[in-house]
Amino acid sequence: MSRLKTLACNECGVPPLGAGHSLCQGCGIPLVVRTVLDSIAGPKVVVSATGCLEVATTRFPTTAWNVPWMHVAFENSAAVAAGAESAYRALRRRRTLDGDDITFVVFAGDGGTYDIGMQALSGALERGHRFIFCCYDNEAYMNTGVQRSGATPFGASTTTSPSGKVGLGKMQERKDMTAIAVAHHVPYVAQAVASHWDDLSRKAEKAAAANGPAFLNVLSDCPVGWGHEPREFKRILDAAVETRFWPLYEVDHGAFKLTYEPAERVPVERWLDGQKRFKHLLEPENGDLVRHIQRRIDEDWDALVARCS
Amino acid sequence: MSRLKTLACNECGVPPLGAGHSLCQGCGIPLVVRTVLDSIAGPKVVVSATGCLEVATTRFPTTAWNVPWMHVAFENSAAVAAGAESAYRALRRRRTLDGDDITFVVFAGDGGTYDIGMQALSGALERGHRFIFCCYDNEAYMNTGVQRSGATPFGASTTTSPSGKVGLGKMQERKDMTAIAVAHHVPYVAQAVASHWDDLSRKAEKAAAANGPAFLNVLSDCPVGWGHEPREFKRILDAAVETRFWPLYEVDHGAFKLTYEPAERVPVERWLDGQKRFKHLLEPENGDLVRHIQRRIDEDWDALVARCS
Amino acid sequence: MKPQLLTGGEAVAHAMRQIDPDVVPVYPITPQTPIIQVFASLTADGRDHTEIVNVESEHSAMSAAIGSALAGARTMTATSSQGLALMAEVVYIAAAMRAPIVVALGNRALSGPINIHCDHSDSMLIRDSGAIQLFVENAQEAYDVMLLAVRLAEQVLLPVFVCQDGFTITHSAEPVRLLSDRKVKDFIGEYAIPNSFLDVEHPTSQGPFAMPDYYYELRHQQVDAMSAALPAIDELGDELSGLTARRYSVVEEYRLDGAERAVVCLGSTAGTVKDVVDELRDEGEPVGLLRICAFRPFPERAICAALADVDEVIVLDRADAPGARGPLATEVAAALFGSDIDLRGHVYGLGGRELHPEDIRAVIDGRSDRYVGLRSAACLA
Amino acid sequence: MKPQLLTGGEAVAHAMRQIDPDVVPVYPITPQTPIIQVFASLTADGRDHTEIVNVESEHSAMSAAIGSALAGARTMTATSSQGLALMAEVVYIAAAMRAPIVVALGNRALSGPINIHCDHSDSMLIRDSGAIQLFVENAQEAYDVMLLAVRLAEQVLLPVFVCQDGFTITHSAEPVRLLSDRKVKDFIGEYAIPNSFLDVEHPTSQGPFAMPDYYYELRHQQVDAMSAALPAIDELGDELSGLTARRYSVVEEYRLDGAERAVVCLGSTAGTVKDVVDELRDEGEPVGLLRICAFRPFPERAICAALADVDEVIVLDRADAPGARGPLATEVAAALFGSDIDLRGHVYGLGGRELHPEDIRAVIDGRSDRYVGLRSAACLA
Amino acid sequence: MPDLLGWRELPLGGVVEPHEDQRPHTGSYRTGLRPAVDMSKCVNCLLCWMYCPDSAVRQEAGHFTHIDLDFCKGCEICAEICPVGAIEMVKE
Amino acid sequence: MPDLLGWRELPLGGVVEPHEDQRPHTGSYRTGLRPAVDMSKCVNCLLCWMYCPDSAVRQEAGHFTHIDLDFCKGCEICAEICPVGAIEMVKE
Amino acid sequence: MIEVRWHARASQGAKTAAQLLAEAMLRAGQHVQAFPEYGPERRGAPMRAYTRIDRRPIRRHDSVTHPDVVVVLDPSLVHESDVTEGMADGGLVLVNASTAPPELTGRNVRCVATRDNVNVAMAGAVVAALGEPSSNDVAEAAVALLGKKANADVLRAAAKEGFDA
Amino acid sequence: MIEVRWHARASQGAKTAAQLLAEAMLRAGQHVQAFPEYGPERRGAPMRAYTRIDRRPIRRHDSVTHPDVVVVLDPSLVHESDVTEGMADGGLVLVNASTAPPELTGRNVRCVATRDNVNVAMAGAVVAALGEPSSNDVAEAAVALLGKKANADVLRAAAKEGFDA
Ligand SMILES: Cc1ncc(C[n+]2csc(CCOP(=O)(O)OP(=O)(O)O)c2C)c(N)n1
Ligand SMILES: Cc1ncc(C[n+]2csc(CCOP(=O)(O)OP(=O)(O)O)c2C)c(N)n1
Ligand code: SF4
Ligand code: SF4
Ligand code: SF4
Ligand code: SF4
Ligand code: SF4
Ligand code: SF4
Ligand SMILES: [Mg+2]
Ligand SMILES: [Mg+2]
Repeated sequence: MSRLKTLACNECGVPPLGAGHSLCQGCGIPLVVRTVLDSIAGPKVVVSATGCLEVATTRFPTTAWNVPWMHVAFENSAAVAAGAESAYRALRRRRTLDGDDITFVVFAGDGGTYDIGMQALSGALERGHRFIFCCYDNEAYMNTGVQRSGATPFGASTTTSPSGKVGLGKMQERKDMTAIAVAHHVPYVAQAVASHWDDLSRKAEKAAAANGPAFLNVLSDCPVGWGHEPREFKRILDAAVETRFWPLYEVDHGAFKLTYEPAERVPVERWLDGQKRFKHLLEPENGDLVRHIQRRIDEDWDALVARCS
Repeated sequence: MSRLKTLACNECGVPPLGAGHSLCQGCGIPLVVRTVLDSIAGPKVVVSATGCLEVATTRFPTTAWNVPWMHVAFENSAAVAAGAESAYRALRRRRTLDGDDITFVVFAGDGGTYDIGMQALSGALERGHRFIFCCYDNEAYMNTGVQRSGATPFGASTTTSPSGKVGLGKMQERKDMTAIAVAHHVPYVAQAVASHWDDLSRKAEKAAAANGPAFLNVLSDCPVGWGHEPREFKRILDAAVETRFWPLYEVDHGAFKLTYEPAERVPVERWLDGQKRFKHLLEPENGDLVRHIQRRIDEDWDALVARCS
Repeated sequence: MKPQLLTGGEAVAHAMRQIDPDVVPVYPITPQTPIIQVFASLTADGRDHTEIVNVESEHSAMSAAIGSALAGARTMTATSSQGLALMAEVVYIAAAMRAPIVVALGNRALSGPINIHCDHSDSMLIRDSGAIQLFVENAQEAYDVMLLAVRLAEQVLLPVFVCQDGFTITHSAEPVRLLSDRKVKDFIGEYAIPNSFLDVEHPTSQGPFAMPDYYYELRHQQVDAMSAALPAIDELGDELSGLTARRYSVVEEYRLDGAERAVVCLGSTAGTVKDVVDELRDEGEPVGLLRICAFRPFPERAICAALADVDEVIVLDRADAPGARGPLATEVAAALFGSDIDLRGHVYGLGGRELHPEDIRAVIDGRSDRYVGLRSAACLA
Repeated sequence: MKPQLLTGGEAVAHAMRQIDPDVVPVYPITPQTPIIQVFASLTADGRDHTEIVNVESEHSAMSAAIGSALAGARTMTATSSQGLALMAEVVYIAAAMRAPIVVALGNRALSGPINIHCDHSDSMLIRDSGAIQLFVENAQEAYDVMLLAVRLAEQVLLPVFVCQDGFTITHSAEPVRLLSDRKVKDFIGEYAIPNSFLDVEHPTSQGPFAMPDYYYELRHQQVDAMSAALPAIDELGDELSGLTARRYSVVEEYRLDGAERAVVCLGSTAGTVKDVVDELRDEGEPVGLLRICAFRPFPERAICAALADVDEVIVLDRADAPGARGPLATEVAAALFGSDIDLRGHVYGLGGRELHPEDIRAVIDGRSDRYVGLRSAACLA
Repeated sequence: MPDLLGWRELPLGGVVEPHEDQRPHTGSYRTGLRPAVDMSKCVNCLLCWMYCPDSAVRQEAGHFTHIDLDFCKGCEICAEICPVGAIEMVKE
Repeated sequence: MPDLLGWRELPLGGVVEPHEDQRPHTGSYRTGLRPAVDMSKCVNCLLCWMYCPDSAVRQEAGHFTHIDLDFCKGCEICAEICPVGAIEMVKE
Repeated sequence: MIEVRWHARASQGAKTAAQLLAEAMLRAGQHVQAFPEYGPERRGAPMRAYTRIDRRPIRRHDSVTHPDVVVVLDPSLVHESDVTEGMADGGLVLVNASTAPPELTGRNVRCVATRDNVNVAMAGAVVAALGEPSSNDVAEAAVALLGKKANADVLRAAAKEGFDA
Repeated sequence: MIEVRWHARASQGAKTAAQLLAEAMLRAGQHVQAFPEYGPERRGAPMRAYTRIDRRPIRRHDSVTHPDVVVVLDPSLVHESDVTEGMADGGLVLVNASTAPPELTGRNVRCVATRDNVNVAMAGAVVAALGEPSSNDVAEAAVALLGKKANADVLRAAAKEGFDA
């Protein structure tokens, strides 16, 4: 448990994201934010994309942030951070700014990462800015009322991919953003989950140490959008990992590594079960869809394991 | 040579991109366009991004295109094609449109693909539209006067990454767009080169047959921007392949395959030589840079060969 | 049909279901979301066969809409605020390429700061784009004008934005009478455009490059189309009136007969102003209202005619332009230039700031600041 | 210094080299390219240490500029046309976040159709954004006003666009006198903003969410800043005059003394108009010119004062708004509302259409169409 | 209720500084249950501190101190996560 | 020089139909050299047809016919590519 | 015109309650308007909604500042803010509680203790307080509006419970 | 004011020639303006550039329609279009050719056959034709403008060649 003490110590009594925000009861996002930020020693500044995190933490004239924080728009958080980081480098070179090294961290939802924020992110990765882009991936546009995103998994019902008399939820596969980030050949990329905070913390540390862009893709639950009680969050997120729907791995300078290996192959129903968005999938007539999902998981897992060896 | 006759036959005397455009003497783009389109039997429609191809082929009130062609803007060619393809599916389903199956092809430069067009492309790939996105990659923004793009290779001098008393050309690595497309897990992705028309033609055929999005990344020379005589084009493009700077490969439903294997390891100088944009690299004092480039090529090649086996 | 309790957003979603467009490329944003969600759920329940394209940004939504509309498919989309700002570049091009796309706009203030409530800054951003903009007063009109917009867009070949105030209309439930599906189908007719991109037998190049020798002339086609749109709105309005018994025109004159003072405004505020006008008339004050329904094309002549006899015009702008006057007041002033009418412009309601009847009274009475409801000093919440 | 032969683009690049900004995030587009290319080559030759960020789109260029400017770095960028349209959403936010970014704009017509030549439609697109826009007449002024813009931006804390006509100024070589590097450094001074994002000791949250209770007031800060900008332009102009012996103000009055007719316009056209005014004056015609230098903030008072004694005002708009009047004519009309001046608005020069002295004569004489130089029927090339 | 400020009094550009005391008391979001800690059971693992979405669990120098009910929204996560069952949700 | 059309005469939205005869004759881009084909050597491989950036090499039913000098820009690519040396660049 | 203001916590169904009342009144031939107040607040945060009812078409589009009736779905809200703000002295306050909270002393308070389907029950209570339409009307409005998501009989029971309370 | 129009093929250096002439004139104390015409055309396509020269500051910003001097860098252009368009009858045409093309019969044509650094040489020829400034001035202007890219002596020689031709 000494890692937790270190985190507590990094926080020095002032949580980077403090109390008094209006995120929902039991929202998964703050855990991601605090784990990442608390794992980084030294000063850090945060850029947020529009989304639940931003809207709910900075209602003027209040703020829940105790570290420097900036929001400009939905699609440009990577560009804003790139600008700030460039300013930092320029001012450092010109010796007009001193103090400890600053870490730049972006938090964006899956919408602000996989979809509308993708291009700014890709450009920033190519240019090699030294910053951490952390996606809190709750698999839909939650802030605007649970619409489908590129991260929404196959079959999930959202308000724009609703299940209904003929609709069966989203009929496309999830965009594999972690793989896309890896294909950018940046120093550090990792996939993590809010419920394995220690794994996430280690990854955040490595990301902060990387000499260039780092990308963290963190699955984070949304009790409202997924349709479960807040207290279920750990059971459900852990199921994502155990069923291999969401493998925990990292790619450090191109080297793949599983950072957690589920003991046994758990059927995907364990993950689908207990989330309203998947309810229709578990109806007997939709067995084919579940089998399809399971097959994709198995294939992807095998491909990942192959790259990890 | 029978493939060439087939292509000639597909063209039926009317080249899809006809004579009378104002692309430069010896520009590599038309070869890419015609090889791809001539390899597709049946009707096809083309969407172009802003760039040399668009600007130089459709000066109002003339057009060099003999197939339906549309241009809307620089960054959205994939979205425009997605819209047209959706219209096609909708009208087919509603049975208000008949005739042979239409193939949708986008041509965009590297700027309109790797950089400003990346997000629209990524979204279209995720949604699974049935179309071919073909990037003619001439490694810079040529239309606006040879500025650096995400595709500009390390060390190349451009007007926004000029070599000079202190400048050494672009100091970032090239974005690996082919790998990024592969990470989207679409049915077909291939990397090709304008000078290997037969290889490109085979790939275009497969792309057209794919049941979903296909991405072709085709290296295409620009005598103006690269700084060489037009007649040198084949020597230079072939050198990109032989030096393994630009491996020819495809990824068919996830299966990697080298479609051409250079006989021996040719040093990268063979590729750099004869192009003004690389001239400064070949100065003795910049040997380190060339060695760096060679090392990256070797590493990437090994990684690619590993995935192909 | 009996009135149903529907929000403006829902009413528009029902209109879309009845119009049954071929393609709807769309990206979510508050307060447009109820439109697309209700429409998606109607689709998921199988009532409709529209191809919904859940694009990855509004820039792509409008781009895909152009590709689709010019490929021969009836195409609609919906957006608000930042979404419109992000697609603005392509809205101009849609107009230039003469793509008859109908857009449901839930008006919302532009960032920054980010805010989700109503003002008209988003509409104002595209006022030079060549797109038509029709503002509605309530949920019923949002429904009606969606139907009219389809005809109008396809007749004059320009994109048409149906602008409804975010939240105030999109999220307010009011009694709305829908037409029967059959009547809607008959009214809107079949989709047809002059050149389909998918016509492989007659290939066309669309969206060419224009040098100074032709740009001006090509761009002028839109000026011409806008001129044609003015009478078209009134004609189509009359035709629709035949089905609904409600009136549609480029402007609405409310109690302007004998009015000495007239308020001019857009959108839902007109409803509140009408209440105030009635009150003041009851009190003997000769006050009237001119609601501008078509903001683009701007109905200059109708405005001048309607206001010819008033002494004072009070323009309410739900948008401002830092460093200049409110956009609506500017245009009304230019329209009335040379008359001897007095004109006052007021800005109000930015970012969802409420405008109550008493505020309107103060404005009319001349007791209000140029910026209505703006706090310059602290006050108790 | 002796005059050098420089294009407007080169002149601005030299100004940038002398200003030596900390960060320049930028994306290429014709006709802005000479600015960034010359600047990049100066950097590559080691004359400058600016961090050039070659972003992947203009949306990111402006976004990165905000991040940089608010992080305490002097930040500039440059764009044109589609580039400005794509970053428009973020320009509003830059103004709201009070980021003092200086932007060199090479004015170019907006698509569609796509065209690379000059008109002012791009500037007009952001006229409500809260950004300052200063139009220049020639390469020399482009250089001078870049220096002024830095001071202005950092004084009133708004983005400042220095607008030069694409090609006509960006690519025309003219004699330009540069100031010495030292004088420039002294004139512009050090960069300072009230709250740096990188001040980890005093953390701030920048860009919060505003509900209807605060949006209006926050947005109003920009109105206030714009008011402050008007006198600031004149003051800084005077200070710069001290170094250059050239004049800068929010408007330029040219031979308005005793003028019965006055042309009003923006940008490089003013030079051609001056020649015509001189000719007409020589012929005994009392004609003058009012060049609007600051389009935002719009110098209403200066305009009214300058035109108080003329009988007729002729506004030349190098942009149009299909379905409405030209934007500049609209604003001038609103400014002069209530006067008994006659006012005519003409549109000209869209997409690079030339405007020759004889065209201007025809306009002044009343022999020209509302759309100057527009071909309504075929004619020989 | 705090005063609403006029535009002249607002920070430039809407920049906000953190003031813990001005933050909304989100404890009111709780819908009937609140966490109660049995300090005698607590082993100071800090898991509740880490997991609390509302930063309502307070620690000092690595030691659990208390739950700030002004901000706790009653999500039950701490109770669920506590390895020794030291936290129980009780009726308000 | 063709007439310049007025706005009323222009196709709606600037849509253009392909008219080979209205295309600019880019043969004038040549700077002194033009390709000359020795038909006796030509083996009809069509490589020149494929590679010509200006679609200036004409074929019929898979047989090389001629080079259209109205459009050939003289880039020398065909001469370079011809496997049997049938194409030579000659002074104009 | 009668103006009703609803106080609740986000996701307690105040928006639906406001619409339900409007729906019932619409069925009874009245003109209506119903709308919530929106913010960035999430599940559990205090929020408001409004219903307007009139014999004539409702044209105004501003929020309700002087309600005739205030309905409080969650009594704890009474401690946090003045739910009677802007209400005339004689205005009616309906609270979902068994006893009137002390903050409301001096007000015309009616307590309606309900547990399930609070919003439906409270809408029923408002209808009862306004004296029209019938308990049946509000029950059927509830089924029309919510029938897809909840059991019709349960809804009818809730409406009746509130009406009769 | 003297207005010069340059006809050339894209990448033949007409833009530079126009600037070079302006630079030489600027050095001689004149006011100048030099600008090319831009299009989507590429290497090899016909294009134009302009130089204006005046004793007074040049303020107009329109293109040159009535040139006093026309310079043709590539004689083949004469077949494609009327290079004398808009020029008054007495205007001077300088052609880079050894004999005047038949299209220009009846015009005041001066032939200046140059091969290398055509643009520099033709600028020299224009200066000579205008009678000012000196051959030296244009040579130094060429070095100032192009010295980075080309050998100074070669440039001087080209300027002189044109001037003397
Ligand atoms: C250009 C633009 N389009 C749309 C929106 C509306 N919008 C704001 S947040 C959001 C969804 C955010 O989703 P995500 O990034 O996954 O974050 P989450 O809400 O899940 O936290 C949307 C669609 C916007 N603000 N700007
Ligand atoms: C939004 C926007 N930004 C910039 C431009 C200017 N622009 C047009 S084409 C182009 C470069 C195109 O580069 P690429 O895609 O590589 O094609 P190429 O020119 O090489 O054919 C640029 C920067 C534009 N048209 N639109
Ligand atoms: S909607 Fe979901 S992601 Fe957003 S604050 Fe609520 S729980 Fe968190
Ligand atoms: S600049 Fe390069 S890519 Fe563009 S037309 Fe010329 S040769 Fe082709
Ligand atoms: S119940 Fe939830 S909000 Fe309250 S202390 Fe526990 S974890 Fe935090
Ligand atoms: S989780 Fe339980 S044991 Fe651990 S610190 Fe919290 S109360 Fe103590
Ligand atoms: S020289 Fe070039 S343009 Fe001419 S025919 Fe040969 S390949 Fe084609
Ligand atoms: S490349 Fe040579 S051999 Fe082949 S078709 Fe052409 S001319 Fe004949
Ligand atoms: Mg999300
Ligand atoms: Mg390119």
